[in-house]
Amino acid sequence: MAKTMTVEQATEGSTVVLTPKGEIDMAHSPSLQKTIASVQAEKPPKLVLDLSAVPYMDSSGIATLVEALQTSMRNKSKLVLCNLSPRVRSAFEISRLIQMFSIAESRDAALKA
Amino acid sequence: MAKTMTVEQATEGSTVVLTPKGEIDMAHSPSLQKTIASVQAEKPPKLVLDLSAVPYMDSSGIATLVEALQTSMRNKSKLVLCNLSPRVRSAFEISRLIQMFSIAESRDAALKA
Amino acid sequence: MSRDPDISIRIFSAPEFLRPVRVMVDALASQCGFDDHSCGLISLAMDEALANVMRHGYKGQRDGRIWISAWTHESPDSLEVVIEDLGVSVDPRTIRGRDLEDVRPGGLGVHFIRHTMDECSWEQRPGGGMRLRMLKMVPAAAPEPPR
Amino acid sequence: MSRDPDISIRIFSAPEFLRPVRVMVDALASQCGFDDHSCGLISLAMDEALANVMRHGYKGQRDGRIWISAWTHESPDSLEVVIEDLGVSVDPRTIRGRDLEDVRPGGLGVHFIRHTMDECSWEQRPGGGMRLRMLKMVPAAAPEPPR
Ligand SMILES: Nc1ncnc2c1ncn2[C@@H]1O[C@H](COP(=O)(O)OP(=O)(O)O)[C@@H](O)[C@H]1O
Ligand SMILES: Nc1ncnc2c1ncn2[C@@H]1O[C@H](COP(=O)(O)OP(=O)(O)O)[C@@H](O)[C@H]1O
Repeated sequence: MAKTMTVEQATEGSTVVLTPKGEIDMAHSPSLQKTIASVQAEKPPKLVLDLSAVPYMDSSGIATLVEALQTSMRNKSKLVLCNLSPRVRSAFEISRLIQMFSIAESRDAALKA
Repeated sequence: MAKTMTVEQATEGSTVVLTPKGEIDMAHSPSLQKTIASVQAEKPPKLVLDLSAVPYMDSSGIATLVEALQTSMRNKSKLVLCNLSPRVRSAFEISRLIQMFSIAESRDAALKA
Repeated sequence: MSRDPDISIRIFSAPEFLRPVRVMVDALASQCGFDDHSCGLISLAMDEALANVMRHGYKGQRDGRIWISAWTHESPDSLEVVIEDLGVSVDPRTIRGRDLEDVRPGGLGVHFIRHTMDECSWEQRPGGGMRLRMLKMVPAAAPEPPR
Repeated sequence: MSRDPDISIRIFSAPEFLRPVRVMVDALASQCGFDDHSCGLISLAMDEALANVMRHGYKGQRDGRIWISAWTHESPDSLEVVIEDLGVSVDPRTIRGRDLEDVRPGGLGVHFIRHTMDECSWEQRPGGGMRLRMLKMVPAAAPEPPR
Protein backbone atom coordinates (compact mmCIF):
# COMPACT_ATOMS: atom_id res chain seq x y z
CA MET A 1 0.00 0.00 0.00
CA ALA A 2 1.17 3.47 -0.83
CA LYS A 3 1.57 6.32 1.57
CA THR A 4 -0.97 8.74 0.20
CA MET A 5 -0.28 11.30 2.95
CA THR A 6 3.18 12.42 4.01
CA VAL A 7 4.37 15.24 6.28
CA GLU A 8 7.34 17.44 5.50
CA GLN A 9 9.16 19.07 8.40
CA ALA A 10 11.28 22.25 8.33
CA THR A 11 12.78 24.57 10.94
CA GLU A 12 12.86 28.37 10.65
CA GLY A 13 14.77 29.76 13.63
CA SER A 14 12.96 28.35 16.64
CA THR A 15 9.77 27.73 14.69
CA VAL A 16 8.86 24.30 13.34
CA VAL A 17 6.88 24.19 10.08
CA LEU A 18 4.97 21.04 9.22
CA THR A 19 3.60 20.61 5.68
CA PRO A 20 1.24 17.64 5.35
CA LYS A 21 0.71 16.51 1.76
CA GLY A 22 -2.43 14.66 0.82
CA GLU A 23 -6.04 14.32 1.86
CA ILE A 24 -6.53 14.01 5.61
CA ASP A 25 -9.32 11.62 6.49
CA MET A 26 -9.70 8.85 9.07
CA ALA A 27 -7.10 6.79 7.17
CA HIS A 28 -4.44 9.47 7.57
CA SER A 29 -5.20 11.62 10.60
CA PRO A 30 -3.55 9.13 13.03
CA SER A 31 -0.21 9.54 11.26
CA LEU A 32 -0.57 13.34 11.21
CA GLN A 33 -1.47 13.26 14.88
CA LYS A 34 1.63 11.22 15.71
CA THR A 35 3.92 13.59 13.80
CA ILE A 36 2.45 16.68 15.46
CA ALA A 37 2.66 15.09 18.91
CA SER A 38 6.32 14.18 18.46
CA VAL A 39 7.12 17.75 17.38
CA GLN A 40 5.13 19.22 20.28
CA ALA A 41 6.96 16.94 22.73
CA GLU A 42 10.05 19.06 22.02
CA LYS A 43 8.07 22.18 23.04
CA PRO A 44 9.08 24.55 20.26
CA PRO A 45 7.83 28.10 21.00
CA LYS A 46 5.92 28.06 17.71
CA LEU A 47 4.49 25.47 15.35
CA VAL A 48 3.21 26.38 11.89
CA LEU A 49 0.99 23.97 9.95
CA ASP A 50 1.16 24.79 6.27
CA LEU A 51 -1.99 23.25 4.73
CA SER A 52 -1.28 24.31 1.13
CA ALA A 53 -0.99 20.67 0.00
CA VAL A 54 -4.09 19.46 1.84
CA PRO A 55 -7.03 19.60 -0.60
CA TYR A 56 -9.40 17.84 1.81
CA MET A 57 -9.83 17.38 5.55
CA ASP A 58 -12.62 15.64 7.44
CA SER A 59 -13.64 15.83 11.10
CA SER A 60 -10.87 13.44 12.14
CA GLY A 61 -8.33 15.89 10.69
CA ILE A 62 -9.99 18.81 12.44
CA ALA A 63 -10.03 16.81 15.68
CA THR A 64 -6.29 16.29 15.29
CA LEU A 65 -5.77 20.04 14.95
CA VAL A 66 -8.00 20.77 17.94
CA GLU A 67 -5.91 18.39 20.00
CA ALA A 68 -2.72 20.09 18.80
CA LEU A 69 -4.21 23.45 19.78
CA GLN A 70 -5.04 22.19 23.26
CA THR A 71 -1.48 20.91 23.69
CA SER A 72 -0.02 24.21 22.51
CA MET A 73 -2.24 26.12 24.95
CA ARG A 74 -1.04 23.87 27.78
CA ASN A 75 2.58 24.41 26.67
CA LYS A 76 2.02 28.17 26.31
CA SER A 77 3.39 27.92 22.77
CA LYS A 78 1.94 29.21 19.50
CA LEU A 79 0.12 27.21 16.83
CA VAL A 80 -0.58 28.90 13.47
CA LEU A 81 -2.32 27.41 10.44
CA CYS A 82 -1.80 28.78 6.95
CA ASN A 83 -2.78 28.29 3.30
CA LEU A 84 -6.16 26.66 3.86
CA SER A 85 -7.67 25.43 0.59
CA PRO A 86 -11.32 26.40 -0.04
CA ARG A 87 -12.67 22.98 0.95
CA VAL A 88 -10.61 22.79 4.13
CA ARG A 89 -11.64 26.31 5.05
CA SER A 90 -15.31 25.50 4.59
CA ALA A 91 -15.06 22.40 6.81
CA PHE A 92 -13.46 24.61 9.48
CA GLU A 93 -16.14 27.21 9.11
CA ILE A 94 -18.98 24.74 9.49
CA SER A 95 -17.30 23.32 12.58
CA ARG A 96 -17.33 26.89 13.98
CA LEU A 97 -13.88 26.10 15.36
CA ILE A 98 -12.26 28.52 12.96
CA GLN A 99 -12.30 31.33 15.57
CA MET A 100 -10.32 29.16 17.96
CA PHE A 101 -7.33 29.00 15.64
CA SER A 102 -4.82 31.55 14.57
CA ILE A 103 -4.94 31.41 10.76
CA ALA A 104 -2.58 33.17 8.37
CA GLU A 105 -2.96 33.66 4.62
CA SER A 106 0.57 32.65 3.73
CA ARG A 107 3.53 30.83 5.21
CA ASP A 108 5.43 34.11 5.54
CA ALA A 109 2.55 35.70 7.42
CA ALA A 110 2.37 32.60 9.63
CA LEU A 111 6.06 32.85 10.45
CA LYS A 112 5.63 36.51 11.43
CA ALA A 113 2.39 35.94 13.34
CA MET B 1 -28.76 17.24 -15.13
CA ALA B 2 -25.89 19.66 -15.30
CA LYS B 3 -23.78 20.42 -18.33
CA THR B 4 -20.41 19.23 -17.14
CA MET B 5 -18.74 20.14 -20.46
CA THR B 6 -19.14 23.45 -22.23
CA VAL B 7 -17.34 24.98 -25.21
CA GLU B 8 -16.31 28.64 -25.40
CA GLN B 9 -15.91 30.21 -28.80
CA ALA B 10 -13.77 33.22 -29.75
CA THR B 11 -12.58 34.78 -32.99
CA GLU B 12 -9.09 36.21 -33.54
CA GLY B 13 -8.95 37.77 -37.00
CA SER B 14 -10.03 34.99 -39.34
CA THR B 15 -9.13 32.26 -36.83
CA VAL B 16 -11.75 30.60 -34.65
CA VAL B 17 -10.62 29.45 -31.19
CA LEU B 18 -12.69 26.83 -29.38
CA THR B 19 -12.04 26.21 -25.67
CA PRO B 20 -13.85 23.13 -24.36
CA LYS B 21 -14.16 23.08 -20.58
CA GLY B 22 -14.54 19.77 -18.80
CA GLU B 23 -13.66 16.11 -19.18
CA ILE B 24 -14.32 14.74 -22.66
CA ASP B 25 -15.60 11.19 -22.57
CA MET B 26 -18.38 9.35 -24.40
CA ALA B 27 -20.96 11.46 -22.50
CA HIS B 28 -19.54 14.71 -23.86
CA SER B 29 -17.76 14.06 -27.16
CA PRO B 30 -21.00 14.22 -29.22
CA SER B 31 -21.60 17.79 -28.09
CA LEU B 32 -17.98 18.76 -28.81
CA GLN B 33 -18.26 17.10 -32.21
CA LYS B 34 -21.40 19.07 -33.03
CA THR B 35 -19.79 22.38 -32.04
CA ILE B 36 -16.67 21.72 -34.08
CA ALA B 37 -18.72 20.61 -37.11
CA SER B 38 -20.84 23.76 -37.02
CA VAL B 39 -17.71 25.93 -36.88
CA GLN B 40 -16.05 23.96 -39.70
CA ALA B 41 -19.17 24.33 -41.84
CA GLU B 42 -18.27 28.03 -42.07
CA LYS B 43 -14.84 27.03 -43.43
CA PRO B 44 -12.61 29.37 -41.41
CA PRO B 45 -9.02 29.24 -42.72
CA LYS B 46 -7.84 28.20 -39.24
CA LEU B 47 -9.35 26.53 -36.19
CA VAL B 48 -7.51 26.44 -32.85
CA LEU B 49 -8.62 24.02 -30.14
CA ASP B 50 -7.38 25.26 -26.79
CA LEU B 51 -7.40 22.19 -24.50
CA SER B 52 -6.17 23.98 -21.36
CA ALA B 53 -9.44 23.29 -19.53
CA VAL B 54 -9.67 19.63 -20.55
CA PRO B 55 -8.08 17.53 -17.81
CA TYR B 56 -9.17 14.24 -19.39
CA MET B 57 -10.00 12.85 -22.83
CA ASP B 58 -10.82 9.31 -23.86
CA SER B 59 -10.83 7.63 -27.27
CA SER B 60 -14.20 9.14 -28.17
CA GLY B 61 -12.67 12.60 -27.67
CA ILE B 62 -9.65 11.68 -29.76
CA ALA B 63 -11.94 10.27 -32.45
CA THR B 64 -13.75 13.61 -32.51
CA LEU B 65 -10.46 15.42 -33.09
CA VAL B 66 -9.40 12.96 -35.79
CA GLU B 67 -12.67 13.64 -37.58
CA ALA B 68 -12.12 17.39 -37.26
CA LEU B 69 -8.62 16.93 -38.71
CA GLN B 70 -10.00 14.99 -41.67
CA THR B 71 -12.55 17.74 -42.34
CA SER B 72 -9.88 20.45 -42.14
CA MET B 73 -7.68 18.50 -44.59
CA ARG B 74 -10.61 18.24 -46.99
CA ASN B 75 -11.30 21.97 -46.58
CA LYS B 76 -7.59 22.79 -46.97
CA SER B 77 -7.80 24.71 -43.70
CA LYS B 78 -5.60 24.55 -40.61
CA LEU B 79 -6.35 22.80 -37.33
CA VAL B 80 -4.05 23.45 -34.36
CA LEU B 81 -4.32 22.02 -30.84
CA CYS B 82 -2.73 23.73 -27.87
CA ASN B 83 -2.28 23.46 -24.10
CA LEU B 84 -2.59 19.70 -23.77
CA SER B 85 -2.68 18.62 -20.11
CA PRO B 86 -0.34 15.74 -19.18
CA ARG B 87 -3.13 13.14 -19.17
CA VAL B 88 -4.54 14.27 -22.51
CA ARG B 89 -1.06 14.31 -24.02
CA SER B 90 -0.37 10.78 -22.85
CA ALA B 91 -3.63 9.48 -24.35
CA PHE B 92 -2.61 11.10 -27.65
CA GLU B 93 0.84 9.61 -27.43
CA ILE B 94 -0.44 6.09 -26.84
CA SER B 95 -2.80 6.47 -29.77
CA ARG B 96 0.27 7.34 -31.89
CA LEU B 97 -1.94 9.92 -33.56
CA ILE B 98 0.03 12.75 -32.01
CA GLN B 99 2.22 13.07 -35.14
CA MET B 100 -0.87 13.63 -37.26
CA PHE B 101 -1.76 16.82 -35.43
CA SER B 102 -0.21 20.22 -35.34
CA ILE B 103 0.28 20.88 -31.62
CA ALA B 104 1.36 24.17 -30.05
CA GLU B 105 2.51 24.79 -26.49
CA SER B 106 0.41 27.90 -25.94
CA ARG B 107 -2.55 29.67 -27.42
CA ASP B 108 -0.27 32.43 -28.73
CA ALA B 109 1.93 29.90 -30.46
CA ALA B 110 -1.17 28.21 -31.88
CA LEU B 111 -2.43 31.52 -33.29
CA LYS B 112 0.95 32.09 -34.95
CA ALA B 113 1.35 28.50 -36.20
CA MET C 1 -36.94 5.47 -4.17
CA SER C 2 -38.57 2.32 -5.43
CA ARG C 3 -36.51 2.31 -8.62
CA ASP C 4 -33.11 0.65 -8.54
CA PRO C 5 -30.24 2.90 -7.48
CA ASP C 6 -28.23 4.48 -10.30
CA ILE C 7 -25.08 3.33 -8.54
CA SER C 8 -24.70 0.66 -5.85
CA ILE C 9 -21.39 0.13 -4.11
CA ARG C 10 -20.21 -2.40 -1.57
CA ILE C 11 -17.03 -1.75 0.39
CA PHE C 12 -15.36 -3.11 3.50
CA SER C 13 -15.21 -1.09 6.71
CA ALA C 14 -11.59 -0.04 6.16
CA PRO C 15 -10.64 3.65 6.08
CA GLU C 16 -8.65 3.34 2.84
CA PHE C 17 -11.95 3.04 0.95
CA LEU C 18 -13.22 6.42 2.18
CA ARG C 19 -11.44 8.35 -0.54
CA PRO C 20 -12.51 6.19 -3.52
CA VAL C 21 -16.13 6.45 -2.41
CA ARG C 22 -16.11 10.17 -1.70
CA VAL C 23 -14.51 11.08 -5.05
CA MET C 24 -17.19 9.01 -6.77
CA VAL C 25 -19.94 10.79 -4.84
CA ASP C 26 -18.27 14.11 -5.63
CA ALA C 27 -18.42 13.29 -9.37
CA LEU C 28 -22.01 12.14 -9.10
CA ALA C 29 -23.01 15.32 -7.28
CA SER C 30 -21.36 17.41 -9.96
CA GLN C 31 -23.32 15.42 -12.58
CA CYS C 32 -26.49 16.26 -10.65
CA GLY C 33 -25.82 19.95 -11.02
CA PHE C 34 -24.31 20.89 -7.65
CA ASP C 35 -21.59 23.54 -7.73
CA ASP C 36 -18.07 22.76 -6.58
CA HIS C 37 -18.64 24.07 -3.05
CA SER C 38 -21.70 21.84 -2.57
CA CYS C 39 -19.91 18.85 -4.09
CA GLY C 40 -17.22 19.34 -1.46
CA LEU C 41 -19.77 19.43 1.35
CA ILE C 42 -21.64 16.40 0.02
CA SER C 43 -18.49 14.31 -0.21
CA LEU C 44 -17.55 15.45 3.30
CA ALA C 45 -20.96 14.35 4.62
CA MET C 46 -20.53 11.03 2.83
CA ASP C 47 -17.08 10.52 4.33
CA GLU C 48 -18.32 11.32 7.85
CA ALA C 49 -21.26 8.95 7.53
CA LEU C 50 -19.01 6.11 6.37
CA ALA C 51 -16.37 6.88 9.01
CA ASN C 52 -19.09 6.66 11.68
CA VAL C 53 -20.17 3.25 10.44
CA MET C 54 -16.53 2.08 10.55
CA ARG C 55 -15.88 3.56 14.00
CA HIS C 56 -19.16 3.10 15.84
CA GLY C 57 -20.99 0.43 13.84
CA TYR C 58 -18.02 -1.88 13.27
CA LYS C 59 -15.82 -0.71 16.19
CA GLY C 60 -12.80 -0.39 13.91
CA GLN C 61 -13.07 -3.92 12.51
CA ARG C 62 -11.87 -3.85 8.90
CA ASP C 63 -13.97 -6.69 7.49
CA GLY C 64 -17.50 -5.37 7.99
CA ARG C 65 -19.58 -4.71 4.91
CA ILE C 66 -21.04 -1.34 3.96
CA TRP C 67 -23.55 -0.86 1.15
CA ILE C 68 -24.02 2.50 -0.53
CA SER C 69 -26.85 3.24 -2.96
CA ALA C 70 -27.17 6.51 -4.85
CA TRP C 71 -29.96 7.95 -6.94
CA THR C 72 -29.85 11.11 -9.04
CA HIS C 73 -33.36 12.48 -9.31
CA GLU C 74 -34.62 14.96 -11.86
CA SER C 75 -37.19 17.77 -11.60
CA PRO C 76 -36.64 18.67 -8.92
CA ASP C 77 -32.96 17.72 -9.22
CA SER C 78 -31.55 16.06 -6.13
CA LEU C 79 -29.10 13.45 -4.94
CA GLU C 80 -30.22 10.70 -2.60
CA VAL C 81 -27.81 8.37 -0.83
CA VAL C 82 -28.54 5.41 1.44
CA ILE C 83 -25.84 3.77 3.57
CA GLU C 84 -26.47 0.39 5.18
CA ASP C 85 -24.38 -1.79 7.46
CA LEU C 86 -24.58 -4.91 9.61
CA GLY C 87 -22.71 -3.39 12.55
CA VAL C 88 -23.86 -2.49 16.03
CA SER C 89 -27.34 -1.06 15.85
CA VAL C 90 -28.14 1.92 18.11
CA ASP C 91 -31.20 3.96 18.94
CA PRO C 92 -31.24 6.68 16.26
CA ARG C 93 -32.03 9.27 18.97
CA THR C 94 -28.53 8.76 20.40
CA ILE C 95 -26.99 9.85 17.10
CA ARG C 96 -26.58 13.58 17.38
CA GLY C 97 -23.90 16.16 16.79
CA ARG C 98 -22.16 17.45 19.88
CA ASP C 99 -22.71 20.89 21.32
CA LEU C 100 -20.41 23.13 19.29
CA GLU C 101 -19.58 25.17 22.40
CA ASP C 102 -17.89 22.08 23.77
CA VAL C 103 -14.45 22.35 22.17
CA ARG C 104 -12.93 18.91 22.09
CA PRO C 105 -11.77 16.62 19.35
CA GLY C 106 -14.60 14.48 17.93
CA GLY C 107 -18.33 14.78 17.66
CA LEU C 108 -18.27 16.83 14.47
CA GLY C 109 -19.31 14.21 11.94
CA VAL C 110 -23.04 14.23 12.59
CA HIS C 111 -22.98 18.04 12.69
CA PHE C 112 -21.38 18.12 9.20
CA ILE C 113 -23.98 15.67 7.85
CA ARG C 114 -26.96 17.60 9.27
CA HIS C 115 -25.52 20.94 8.16
CA THR C 116 -25.01 19.77 4.57
CA MET C 117 -27.95 17.56 3.71
CA ASP C 118 -31.57 18.70 3.39
CA GLU C 119 -32.81 15.43 4.86
CA CYS C 120 -30.98 12.83 6.90
CA SER C 121 -32.40 10.07 9.01
CA TRP C 122 -31.00 7.01 10.71
CA GLU C 123 -32.96 3.88 11.42
CA GLN C 124 -32.26 0.41 12.71
CA ARG C 125 -32.38 -2.15 9.89
CA PRO C 126 -34.86 -4.97 10.46
CA GLY C 127 -32.05 -7.45 9.71
CA GLY C 128 -29.56 -5.75 12.05
CA GLY C 129 -27.22 -2.80 11.59
CA MET C 130 -28.13 0.76 10.66
CA ARG C 131 -29.56 2.53 7.64
CA LEU C 132 -28.89 6.19 6.94
CA ARG C 133 -30.78 8.03 4.23
CA MET C 134 -29.58 11.43 3.05
CA LEU C 135 -31.05 13.75 0.45
CA LYS C 136 -29.87 17.05 -0.95
CA MET C 137 -31.73 19.21 -3.46
CA VAL C 138 -29.93 21.13 -6.17
CA PRO C 139 -30.68 24.82 -5.52
CA ALA C 140 -33.01 26.11 -8.24
CA ALA C 141 -31.02 28.12 -10.78
CA ALA C 142 -31.80 31.79 -11.05
CA PRO C 143 -34.51 32.09 -13.72
CA GLU C 144 -33.13 33.05 -17.12
CA PRO C 145 -33.97 36.64 -18.02
CA PRO C 146 -36.19 36.95 -21.10
CA ARG C 147 -34.25 37.96 -24.22
CA MET D 1 -9.39 -13.82 -6.76
CA SER D 2 -11.48 -16.13 -4.66
CA ARG D 3 -11.81 -13.55 -1.89
CA ASP D 4 -14.60 -11.01 -2.12
CA PRO D 5 -13.77 -7.85 -4.05
CA ASP D 6 -12.64 -4.86 -1.99
CA ILE D 7 -15.12 -2.76 -3.90
CA SER D 8 -18.12 -3.88 -5.96
CA ILE D 9 -20.10 -1.41 -8.02
CA ARG D 10 -23.22 -1.73 -10.11
CA ILE D 11 -24.10 0.97 -12.61
CA PHE D 12 -26.42 1.36 -15.56
CA SER D 13 -25.11 1.49 -19.12
CA ALA D 14 -25.41 5.29 -19.35
CA PRO D 15 -22.35 7.41 -20.23
CA GLU D 16 -22.89 9.83 -17.33
CA PHE D 17 -21.66 7.11 -14.95
CA LEU D 18 -18.29 6.82 -16.68
CA ARG D 19 -16.77 9.70 -14.75
CA PRO D 20 -17.93 8.65 -11.24
CA VAL D 21 -16.49 5.17 -11.83
CA ARG D 22 -13.21 6.29 -13.31
CA VAL D 23 -12.46 8.79 -10.53
CA MET D 24 -13.10 6.01 -8.02
CA VAL D 25 -10.73 3.66 -9.85
CA ASP D 26 -8.20 6.48 -10.06
CA ALA D 27 -8.33 6.89 -6.25
CA LEU D 28 -8.10 3.14 -5.72
CA ALA D 29 -5.08 2.89 -8.03
CA SER D 30 -3.37 5.70 -6.14
CA GLN D 31 -4.07 3.81 -2.89
CA CYS D 32 -2.43 0.75 -4.44
CA GLY D 33 0.78 2.69 -5.01
CA PHE D 34 0.56 3.67 -8.69
CA ASP D 35 2.01 7.06 -9.61
CA ASP D 36 -0.19 9.78 -11.07
CA HIS D 37 0.70 8.91 -14.66
CA SER D 38 -0.28 5.26 -14.18
CA CYS D 39 -3.47 6.22 -12.33
CA GLY D 40 -4.41 8.29 -15.38
CA LEU D 41 -3.80 5.35 -17.73
CA ILE D 42 -5.69 2.92 -15.50
CA SER D 43 -8.74 5.16 -15.31
CA LEU D 44 -8.57 5.64 -19.08
CA ALA D 45 -8.50 1.85 -19.60
CA MET D 46 -11.45 1.53 -17.22
CA ASP D 47 -13.41 4.20 -19.07
CA GLU D 48 -12.73 2.55 -22.45
CA ALA D 49 -13.78 -0.87 -21.19
CA LEU D 50 -17.05 0.49 -19.79
CA ALA D 51 -17.70 2.60 -22.89
CA ASN D 52 -17.30 -0.56 -25.02
CA VAL D 53 -19.84 -2.41 -22.92
CA MET D 54 -22.27 0.51 -23.32
CA ARG D 55 -21.67 0.84 -27.06
CA HIS D 56 -21.16 -2.72 -28.25
CA GLY D 57 -22.64 -4.86 -25.46
CA TYR D 58 -25.76 -2.78 -24.85
CA LYS D 59 -25.92 -0.99 -28.26
CA GLY D 60 -26.41 2.36 -26.59
CA GLN D 61 -29.35 1.23 -24.43
CA ARG D 62 -29.19 3.14 -21.14
CA ASP D 63 -30.80 0.59 -18.85
CA GLY D 64 -28.37 -2.31 -19.09
CA ARG D 65 -26.53 -3.33 -15.94
CA ILE D 66 -22.77 -3.33 -15.55
CA TRP D 67 -20.97 -4.86 -12.56
CA ILE D 68 -17.47 -3.80 -11.60
CA SER D 69 -15.38 -5.61 -9.00
CA ALA D 70 -11.99 -4.39 -7.83
CA TRP D 71 -9.30 -6.01 -5.71
CA THR D 72 -6.15 -4.38 -4.40
CA HIS D 73 -3.54 -7.08 -3.91
CA GLU D 74 -0.42 -6.85 -1.80
CA SER D 75 3.08 -8.34 -2.27
CA PRO D 76 3.29 -8.08 -5.12
CA ASP D 77 1.09 -4.97 -5.19
CA SER D 78 -1.41 -4.93 -8.01
CA LEU D 79 -4.89 -3.81 -8.96
CA GLU D 80 -7.34 -6.27 -10.46
CA VAL D 81 -10.64 -5.24 -12.02
CA VAL D 82 -13.41 -7.39 -13.45
CA ILE D 83 -16.24 -5.93 -15.54
CA GLU D 84 -19.34 -7.99 -16.27
CA ASP D 85 -22.46 -7.31 -18.30
CA LEU D 86 -25.55 -9.01 -19.68
CA GLY D 87 -25.30 -7.43 -23.13
CA VAL D 88 -24.56 -8.95 -26.50
CA SER D 89 -21.93 -11.60 -26.13
CA VAL D 90 -19.25 -11.83 -28.83
CA ASP D 91 -16.35 -14.13 -29.62
CA PRO D 92 -13.45 -12.67 -27.61
CA ARG D 93 -11.18 -13.13 -30.66
CA THR D 94 -13.16 -10.41 -32.45
CA ILE D 95 -12.26 -7.89 -29.76
CA ARG D 96 -9.03 -6.34 -30.90
CA GLY D 97 -7.56 -2.89 -31.29
CA ARG D 98 -7.47 -1.56 -34.82
CA ASP D 99 -4.33 -1.22 -36.87
CA LEU D 100 -2.83 2.09 -35.73
CA GLU D 101 -1.75 2.87 -39.31
CA ASP D 102 -5.43 3.05 -40.22
CA VAL D 103 -6.23 6.64 -39.24
CA ARG D 104 -9.93 6.89 -38.65
CA PRO D 105 -12.06 7.78 -35.67
CA GLY D 106 -12.75 4.78 -33.42
CA GLY D 107 -11.02 1.55 -32.66
CA LEU D 108 -8.66 2.99 -30.06
CA GLY D 109 -10.33 1.71 -26.88
CA VAL D 110 -9.03 -1.84 -26.94
CA HIS D 111 -5.58 -0.54 -27.87
CA PHE D 112 -5.57 1.72 -24.78
CA ILE D 113 -6.65 -1.17 -22.55
CA ARG D 114 -3.99 -3.57 -23.88
CA HIS D 115 -1.31 -0.89 -23.77
CA THR D 116 -2.04 -0.03 -20.14
CA MET D 117 -2.83 -3.28 -18.37
CA ASP D 118 -0.40 -6.14 -17.76
CA GLU D 119 -3.15 -8.68 -18.27
CA CYS D 120 -6.52 -8.33 -19.95
CA SER D 121 -8.83 -11.02 -21.19
CA TRP D 122 -12.41 -11.11 -22.36
CA GLU D 123 -14.66 -14.12 -22.08
CA GLN D 124 -18.30 -14.93 -22.67
CA ARG D 125 -20.18 -15.29 -19.39
CA PRO D 126 -21.95 -18.61 -18.93
CA GLY D 127 -25.13 -16.70 -18.10
CA GLY D 128 -24.84 -14.39 -21.12
CA GLY D 129 -22.95 -11.15 -21.67
CA MET D 130 -19.20 -10.58 -21.41
CA ARG D 131 -16.60 -10.63 -18.66
CA LEU D 132 -13.40 -8.64 -18.88
CA ARG D 133 -10.59 -9.18 -16.37
CA MET D 134 -7.76 -6.66 -16.16
CA LEU D 135 -4.69 -6.67 -13.94
CA LYS D 136 -1.90 -4.18 -13.48
CA MET D 137 1.16 -4.61 -11.26
CA VAL D 138 2.66 -1.72 -9.31
CA PRO D 139 6.22 -1.31 -10.62
CA ALA D 140 8.70 -2.37 -7.93
CA ALA D 141 10.18 0.70 -6.24
CA ALA D 142 13.88 1.31 -6.72
CA PRO D 143 15.63 -0.36 -3.75
CA GLU D 144 16.51 2.11 -1.00
CA PRO D 145 20.24 2.83 -0.89
CA PRO D 146 21.93 1.70 2.35
CA ARG D 147 22.59 4.60 4.71
N1 LIG E 1 -23.27 4.56 12.25
C1 LIG E 1 -23.36 4.74 13.60
N2 LIG E 1 -23.58 3.68 14.41
C2 LIG E 1 -23.65 3.87 15.74
N3 LIG E 1 -23.54 5.06 16.37
C3 LIG E 1 -23.30 6.15 15.62
C4 LIG E 1 -23.21 6.05 14.20
N4 LIG E 1 -22.99 7.28 13.72
C5 LIG E 1 -22.93 8.11 14.79
N5 LIG E 1 -23.12 7.45 15.95
C6 LIG E 1 -23.16 8.05 17.31
O1 LIG E 1 -23.28 9.47 17.18
C7 LIG E 1 -22.23 10.15 17.86
C8 LIG E 1 -21.81 11.39 17.13
O2 LIG E 1 -21.09 11.07 15.94
P1 LIG E 1 -20.06 12.10 15.32
O3 LIG E 1 -20.70 13.45 15.31
O4 LIG E 1 -19.60 11.61 14.00
O5 LIG E 1 -18.85 12.16 16.34
P2 LIG E 1 -17.68 11.14 16.74
O6 LIG E 1 -17.77 9.98 15.82
O7 LIG E 1 -16.44 11.94 16.55
O8 LIG E 1 -17.98 10.82 18.16
C9 LIG E 1 -21.12 9.12 17.98
O9 LIG E 1 -20.28 9.37 19.07
C10 LIG E 1 -21.91 7.81 18.11
O10 LIG E 1 -22.29 7.61 19.45
N1 LIG F 1 -17.75 -5.22 -24.53
C1 LIG F 1 -17.76 -5.53 -25.83
N2 LIG F 1 -18.75 -6.25 -26.35
C2 LIG F 1 -18.77 -6.56 -27.67
N3 LIG F 1 -17.80 -6.17 -28.53
C3 LIG F 1 -16.79 -5.45 -28.09
C4 LIG F 1 -16.71 -5.08 -26.71
N4 LIG F 1 -15.59 -4.36 -26.55
C5 LIG F 1 -15.00 -4.26 -27.76
N5 LIG F 1 -15.72 -4.91 -28.69
C6 LIG F 1 -15.36 -5.05 -30.14
O1 LIG F 1 -13.99 -4.66 -30.31
C7 LIG F 1 -13.87 -3.60 -31.29
C8 LIG F 1 -12.75 -2.65 -30.90
O2 LIG F 1 -13.14 -1.83 -29.80
P1 LIG F 1 -12.48 -0.40 -29.57
O3 LIG F 1 -11.02 -0.55 -29.76
O4 LIG F 1 -12.92 0.12 -28.27
O5 LIG F 1 -13.03 0.49 -30.77
P2 LIG F 1 -14.47 1.12 -31.11
O6 LIG F 1 -15.35 0.84 -29.93
O7 LIG F 1 -14.15 2.57 -31.30
O8 LIG F 1 -14.87 0.42 -32.34
C9 LIG F 1 -15.23 -2.97 -31.34
O9 LIG F 1 -15.48 -2.35 -32.57
C10 LIG F 1 -16.16 -4.15 -31.06
O10 LIG F 1 -16.41 -4.85 -32.24
